[in-house]
Amino acid sequence: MENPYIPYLAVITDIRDETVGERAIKTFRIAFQESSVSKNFTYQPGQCAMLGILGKGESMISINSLANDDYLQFSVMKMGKVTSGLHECEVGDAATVRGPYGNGFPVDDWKGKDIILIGGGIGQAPLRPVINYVLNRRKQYGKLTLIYGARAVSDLCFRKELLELKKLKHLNVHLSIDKKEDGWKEFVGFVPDNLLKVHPSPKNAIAVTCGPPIMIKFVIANLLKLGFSDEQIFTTIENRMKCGIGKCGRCNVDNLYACKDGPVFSYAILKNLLNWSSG
Amino acid sequence: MSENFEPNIVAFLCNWCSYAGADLAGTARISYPPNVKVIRVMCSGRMNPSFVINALQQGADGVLISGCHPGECHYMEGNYIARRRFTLIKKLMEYIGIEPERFRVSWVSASEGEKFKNVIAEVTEDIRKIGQMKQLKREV
Amino acid sequence: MRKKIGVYVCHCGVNISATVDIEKVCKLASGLPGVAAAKDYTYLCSDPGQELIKKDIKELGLEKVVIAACSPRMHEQTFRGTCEEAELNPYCLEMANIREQCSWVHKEKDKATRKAAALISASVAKASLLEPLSEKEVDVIPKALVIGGGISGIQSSLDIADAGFGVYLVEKDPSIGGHMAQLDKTFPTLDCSACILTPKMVDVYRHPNIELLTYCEVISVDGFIGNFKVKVRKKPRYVNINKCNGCGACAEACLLKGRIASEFEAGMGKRGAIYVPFPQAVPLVYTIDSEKCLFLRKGKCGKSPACKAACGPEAIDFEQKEEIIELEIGTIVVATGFDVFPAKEKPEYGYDAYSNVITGLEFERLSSASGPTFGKIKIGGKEPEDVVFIQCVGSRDKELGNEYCSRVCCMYTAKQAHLVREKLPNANITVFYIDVRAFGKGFEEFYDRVKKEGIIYRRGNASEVYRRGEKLIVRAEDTLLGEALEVETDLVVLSTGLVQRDVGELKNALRLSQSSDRFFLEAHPKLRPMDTATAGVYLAGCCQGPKDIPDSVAQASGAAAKAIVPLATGKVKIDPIISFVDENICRGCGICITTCPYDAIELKEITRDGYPVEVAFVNDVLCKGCGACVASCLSGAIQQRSFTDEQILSQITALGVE
Amino acid sequence: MRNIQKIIKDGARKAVARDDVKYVLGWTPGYGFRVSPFFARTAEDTERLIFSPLCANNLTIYLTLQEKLPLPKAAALDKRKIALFVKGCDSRAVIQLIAERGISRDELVILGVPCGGVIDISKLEAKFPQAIKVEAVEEGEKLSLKVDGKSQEIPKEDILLKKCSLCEYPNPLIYDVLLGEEKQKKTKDYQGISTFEEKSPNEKWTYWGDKFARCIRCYACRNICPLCYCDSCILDKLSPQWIRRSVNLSENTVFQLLRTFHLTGRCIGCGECERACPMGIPVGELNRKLEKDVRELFAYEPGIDIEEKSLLSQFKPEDSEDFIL
Amino acid sequence: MTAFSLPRNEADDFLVALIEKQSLFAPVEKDSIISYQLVANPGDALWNFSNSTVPPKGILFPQTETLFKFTGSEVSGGIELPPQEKETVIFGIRPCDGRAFKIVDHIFGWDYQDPYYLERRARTVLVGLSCYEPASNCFCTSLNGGPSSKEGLDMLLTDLGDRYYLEVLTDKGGKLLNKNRKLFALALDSDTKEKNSLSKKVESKLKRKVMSCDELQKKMGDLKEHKFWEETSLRCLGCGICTYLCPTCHCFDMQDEVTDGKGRRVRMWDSCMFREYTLHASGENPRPTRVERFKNRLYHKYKYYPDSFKITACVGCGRCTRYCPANLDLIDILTEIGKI
Repeated sequence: MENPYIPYLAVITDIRDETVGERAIKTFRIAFQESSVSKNFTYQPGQCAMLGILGKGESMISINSLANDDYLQFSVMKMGKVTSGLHECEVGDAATVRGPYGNGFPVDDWKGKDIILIGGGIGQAPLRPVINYVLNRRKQYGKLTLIYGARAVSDLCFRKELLELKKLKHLNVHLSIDKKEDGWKEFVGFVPDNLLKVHPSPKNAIAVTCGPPIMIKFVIANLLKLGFSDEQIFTTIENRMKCGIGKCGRCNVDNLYACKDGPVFSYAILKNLLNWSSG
Repeated sequence: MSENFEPNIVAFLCNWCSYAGADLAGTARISYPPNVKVIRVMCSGRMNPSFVINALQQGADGVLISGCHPGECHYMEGNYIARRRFTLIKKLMEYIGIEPERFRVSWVSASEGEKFKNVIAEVTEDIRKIGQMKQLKREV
Repeated sequence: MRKKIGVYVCHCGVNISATVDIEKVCKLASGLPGVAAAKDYTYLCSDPGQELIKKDIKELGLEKVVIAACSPRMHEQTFRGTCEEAELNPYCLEMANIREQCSWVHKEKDKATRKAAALISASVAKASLLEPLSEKEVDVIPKALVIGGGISGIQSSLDIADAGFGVYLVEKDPSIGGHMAQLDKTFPTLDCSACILTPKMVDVYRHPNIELLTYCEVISVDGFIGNFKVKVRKKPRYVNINKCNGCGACAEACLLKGRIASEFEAGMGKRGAIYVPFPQAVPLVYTIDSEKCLFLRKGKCGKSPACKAACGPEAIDFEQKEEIIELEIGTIVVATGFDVFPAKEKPEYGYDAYSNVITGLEFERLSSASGPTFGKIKIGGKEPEDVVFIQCVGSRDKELGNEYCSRVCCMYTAKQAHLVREKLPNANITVFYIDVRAFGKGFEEFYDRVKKEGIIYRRGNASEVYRRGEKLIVRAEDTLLGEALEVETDLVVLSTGLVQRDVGELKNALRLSQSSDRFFLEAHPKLRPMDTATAGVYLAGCCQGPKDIPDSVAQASGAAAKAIVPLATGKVKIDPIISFVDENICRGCGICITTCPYDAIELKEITRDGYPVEVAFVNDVLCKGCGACVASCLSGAIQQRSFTDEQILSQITALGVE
Repeated sequence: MRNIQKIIKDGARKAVARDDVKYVLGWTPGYGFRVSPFFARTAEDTERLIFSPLCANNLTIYLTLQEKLPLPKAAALDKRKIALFVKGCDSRAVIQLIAERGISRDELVILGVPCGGVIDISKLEAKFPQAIKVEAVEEGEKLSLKVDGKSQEIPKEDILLKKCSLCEYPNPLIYDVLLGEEKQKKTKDYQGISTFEEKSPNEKWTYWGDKFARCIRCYACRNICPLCYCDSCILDKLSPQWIRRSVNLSENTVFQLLRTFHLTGRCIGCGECERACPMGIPVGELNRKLEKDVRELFAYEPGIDIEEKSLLSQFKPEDSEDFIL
Repeated sequence: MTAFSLPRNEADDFLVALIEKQSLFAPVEKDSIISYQLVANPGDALWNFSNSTVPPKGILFPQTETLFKFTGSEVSGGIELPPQEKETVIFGIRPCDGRAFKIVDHIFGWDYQDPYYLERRARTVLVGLSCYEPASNCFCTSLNGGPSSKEGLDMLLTDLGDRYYLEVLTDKGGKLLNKNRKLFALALDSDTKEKNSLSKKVESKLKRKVMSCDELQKKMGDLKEHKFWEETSLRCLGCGICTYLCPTCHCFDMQDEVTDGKGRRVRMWDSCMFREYTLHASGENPRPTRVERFKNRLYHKYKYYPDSFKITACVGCGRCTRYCPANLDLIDILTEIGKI
């Protein structure tokens, strides 16, 4: 019987600081020790993996590379024991990976539709592979809009990449920060407000939102205001997870396990569930 | 008990008296057993009795806490406050069957290098006699 | 794991390397988690040693430094400085004491090496959890408080005031001057005490920077260095000091004139209910002794109080009330002095029984030209033929709990014997002593001189004094000759020692500790003899331990200098190794508050999730970093910087691994 | 005596009628011998309240157990008081809580009930395994039981909880209203503990190691303790981690040591920890051991005086230190 | 399947035979606490008891279990799996607890297979013992169980006074029987009749009942936002008794432990009643109070689990009610739900 609790051994190959501060974010690239693992490790945008350090434990982290990228990438916010441990790591350090886990975004179902991605803070991490996935198949999708914000310029995740994306013609990028800063020419205010300002049309569109719980709450409310139906809205939920494979119990939202049945849920499903918090 | 048992003892010394007393023992080249390893705290009053339990759990065979003599605390009352805690945690540990030798307290002033040596020698010998900590030690 | 810790192992010449296998220790250290480099050097504290560390901090980007060398009590400050110079926070340093507590005390090399490695791994474990700390600065109120108006207090006040800072000098008696004012001549120079003291008293009175608060007592001290708030009780004198011109008409008129034992005269002379302690008193204003004054006690004094009638300037005011005044000051010099050992506690010497057994201080008044006998040595109107001095009364006495030497008695006895010889050339003078301690400048010479004046020094402690007929008999054993002897005498002078004065609540108000001799405890017996454990509070004179005048003056100037430093800098740095509270966890039970010996913690109300809750709040300036609160906290909400539970636990973990 | 149920209900009804009272915490009968804590909010609810020797639960735990959701910005604080019934031992928990500022006196309406001891219902359940409806009335030293219609009497001493047979405080020490007649207090003795203290370390550990090995770390002893009310217990923390979550003899023992030590000079001896333990570990014995030491060494008793400072934050210079080198 | 008979005086021989070849777990009583322990002497095993304090689930799903070991924080040393365990027999399982294994099988067997549980499950023969004296809080019949329910078990023994009636229920049970075939006689029809009537008699002793699983599942679906939950959960102390002593609760935590440089990843029982269970490192908690947690536990048992696995995650053993220190009576609560 295959043992799903045994992680793949891996090595950190690259570390980049995304944001600094008490809850800093770093992006890690990971390489498996065995090449056979790398070959078989395929995944969908929105899927996650248990990233870990032996001796500290594991944390469920959204994979923000694409399966055909030549790297496996995670962005980690420093929070608890494991994520702090990861932040203490340097290139060449050992890490472990289990996965890929979760359902991922149904990106293939969205073909032919406009995609509106609404992110906040580290919520950009799960959206990143969606952007790249769509960009790789640009013609198969309609308009692609990214609405993304953070508290301050220094809190914008993937800052460099975002600025690159802004240059692209077939992608609308709307950035925001919460409070005014010198030299900032984009929107100042909260993401849900920026969403209203951008005012995307719900017609033949899918809206995906990831970010802090309070932001999600208002983004969804505003999407509904804009005329999006429950089925057109997708988000991810972030519950505490331990096993990642639907056994340990804690990530349940009603009868669904965030690790197995999620983390991606359409609002149509989510709105009937008890006690979920998004991430 | 193996003949070669060398007890591992963790000592917490207050900065002002006992740590200085231990330093004095050093300056005076007073030799004592190497089994005791020191953690410096500013005052014996800082000693949370939980540290004693934790040390015994994490591999210490015995714990020594040493502070200033009563009335001579650098912080006036730290050792007095600590003394009550030590008395009670000791009673509690003994009640569940942890040997009294496992946890010792001494007052050693900055001028008592000789006393520091005697305390270390006594504590080490006592623990050597009773052997390894078993009750609380974590299994590997 | 990020490798940002540098470990430096010092050979200390051969002090460490002779017993600890440095190479092995370095190798082990380099394998510890987070260690970027483990290096050794002959003398780390030397310039090149420090340079090595500084270079690594910069080049390797070290974030923590572990020094395995001597005791942190020796060189922690040095290496903190090293870090600071390399722009690393000085609190990111941890020392492993592998000299005093390892190489110097262990002989077997392998065991010492293993222990050194364990100590280093504990230090590395802690270092990885250390956090940079910043020293907070607070403003200093540029004024000082000097408590006690004896020679020490006077000297401190003048020095501080001369430096340009305001001084409040608080004296409990009606006049400043203290014990020194009571003395006749001073040893070994034999100059008149009053002659050298009174000008200084006048200087104090006149000094524009000194506010003299006589007949006042400090009742509470709040706050912290730089910002003390002190409450002073002004006792009523029943005399308006602004009106009193010191003419003394009132004292002449007082019905009780000459009927009350004078404190200044050590009971050898008398005064009235309205009095000045002595003619040169500063301030020269009269005070009514409320416990004795008939009018104040009984509401009636003749038809009307005579003093009031006699007072030209109408200074007498029976309506005067006690006043509490509040002072705000930056630093405090404690110069509360001493008390003379109460001779009745040695009943075998018959002090209470015989009027011709007197104390050294009483002798001073007897001998003083301004004293009750105008300087004539007369007892019961007669000049004594035989005089015996008994030394070490109340000093060096384990039974009394006064193990210490009072330091002045030997010399004042010699001086007094000399004075007797001068005034009564034919008297037989015997001094019983244990050892004569003549350690000061010119002391031995003086002692030698006195011995040559026909004064008999007999080594041995007197055991008893009793009356036989007209004479007193002093029984003693001459320990040099090994024989018991009895000496007949007319006067016995007990060389009474000095004891700590009961200053009541002041001790607690100032958070002063006492050493086993009950004198106030200095911060360090050698290196910080003027400091106390309370920052901003300094000791001067005999409150710290018996001293003669030059020593008192020297310490007073030292204490003044100490007290001036914060006043002059205008800022004080607060040690950052203090407690702090995690407000999210604190449940506001207040056990830390009652535990704190410094009253440094109080409750404050915050809003948590919309609800008002009370949580502990540490006053950074009051906290002295003992950590007693941390150990008392049940929820782990309060922690001590650089000694957090987590940091100490990491050390335990490291030491647990054998 | 016979009126106690009426007295209780009357007292509760009066309390619940007050505008400034949120609810009355009392006891209500459940299935068989079970009695549950009950939150009575209306006069009608109070009809369900009882007091009998089956009412073992110390209701004070509920004063600090509430977990509050963040208060919405505009919302006003509910400043109403909580009324609760307390037995003698329970009242000491209230006093201790007030002394520790866990709750303030003016948040409470205390309904005191003198108590002649409560019953170890597991003993009754063993005797009457199929009982459905039970009434229990204290008749002096006997318990008059009506089990599914059949009456009988049982000597109380056979079935009292251990802590009750030596109860010094049958009557509440703090209350707004005292309901019922005061009871005779008993003398506490620590005979059992003294005897155990005489044993060798080996004998002691054989006894306790066996007990601790059984601990399943359900934390009921902690959670039911009216004086374990930290918002976040250090024993749950991961950094620093004082105990691991692994269930084994070492961690279990450390858990019990730390739990007990945190109650030093605070435990008021309500015995709820022991009653709650599903694994029959006599955890209360550890608390009693410290209670004994605290009394003997420091003449200190918690939960008597709301002004009392905590034991471990004070000292006397002459405190015993005969074990110190 | 076939039934057999085992004379009472040979019952111990059966246990002896089991001890010889396998690890035998049997109910053992100590300080009035009954739990399943590895036994070396047949005399240690209890035959007469109502039900154990601690259910036997921990034998297949230990409270603390090493998933694998590693050296320090370095992976170079590689990952080491715990050693294979011996064939195991659990003897004396009450039918309710036997059913619990069947329920737990679903969670450990859906999608990813949990090798630790499942391998142990495969290596373990579950020998049931019919219930003869249900406790006052037993309500297994409401949950499709009964004093002689066979689900989940490999064998079932029923006490018929002078003999035990043995039913072999699975191949695993059959194999175990065959190894010890000599001890058993074939049961007579009269034995079967006697057993059936005994079961009915025991069943009639069960006084407490709740609505059917289907009704519960439906009813709870309607009550998600009902204020009933808040009032009910107020009494809950948030301890782990009800979950730790529940034969079907299966939640766990995973932690890394490093001792003396040697590491292991461990899993240990966890309880959804604990606040920390769902608490994010960020401080966010989707089930912040006992109301949500208490509700979730009941929903998980009677609604979510049946929604997912078509079986209610409760066997009606009554332990949660019996051991709840706040006397939260689950059966009363379920009854109340029915009344809303």
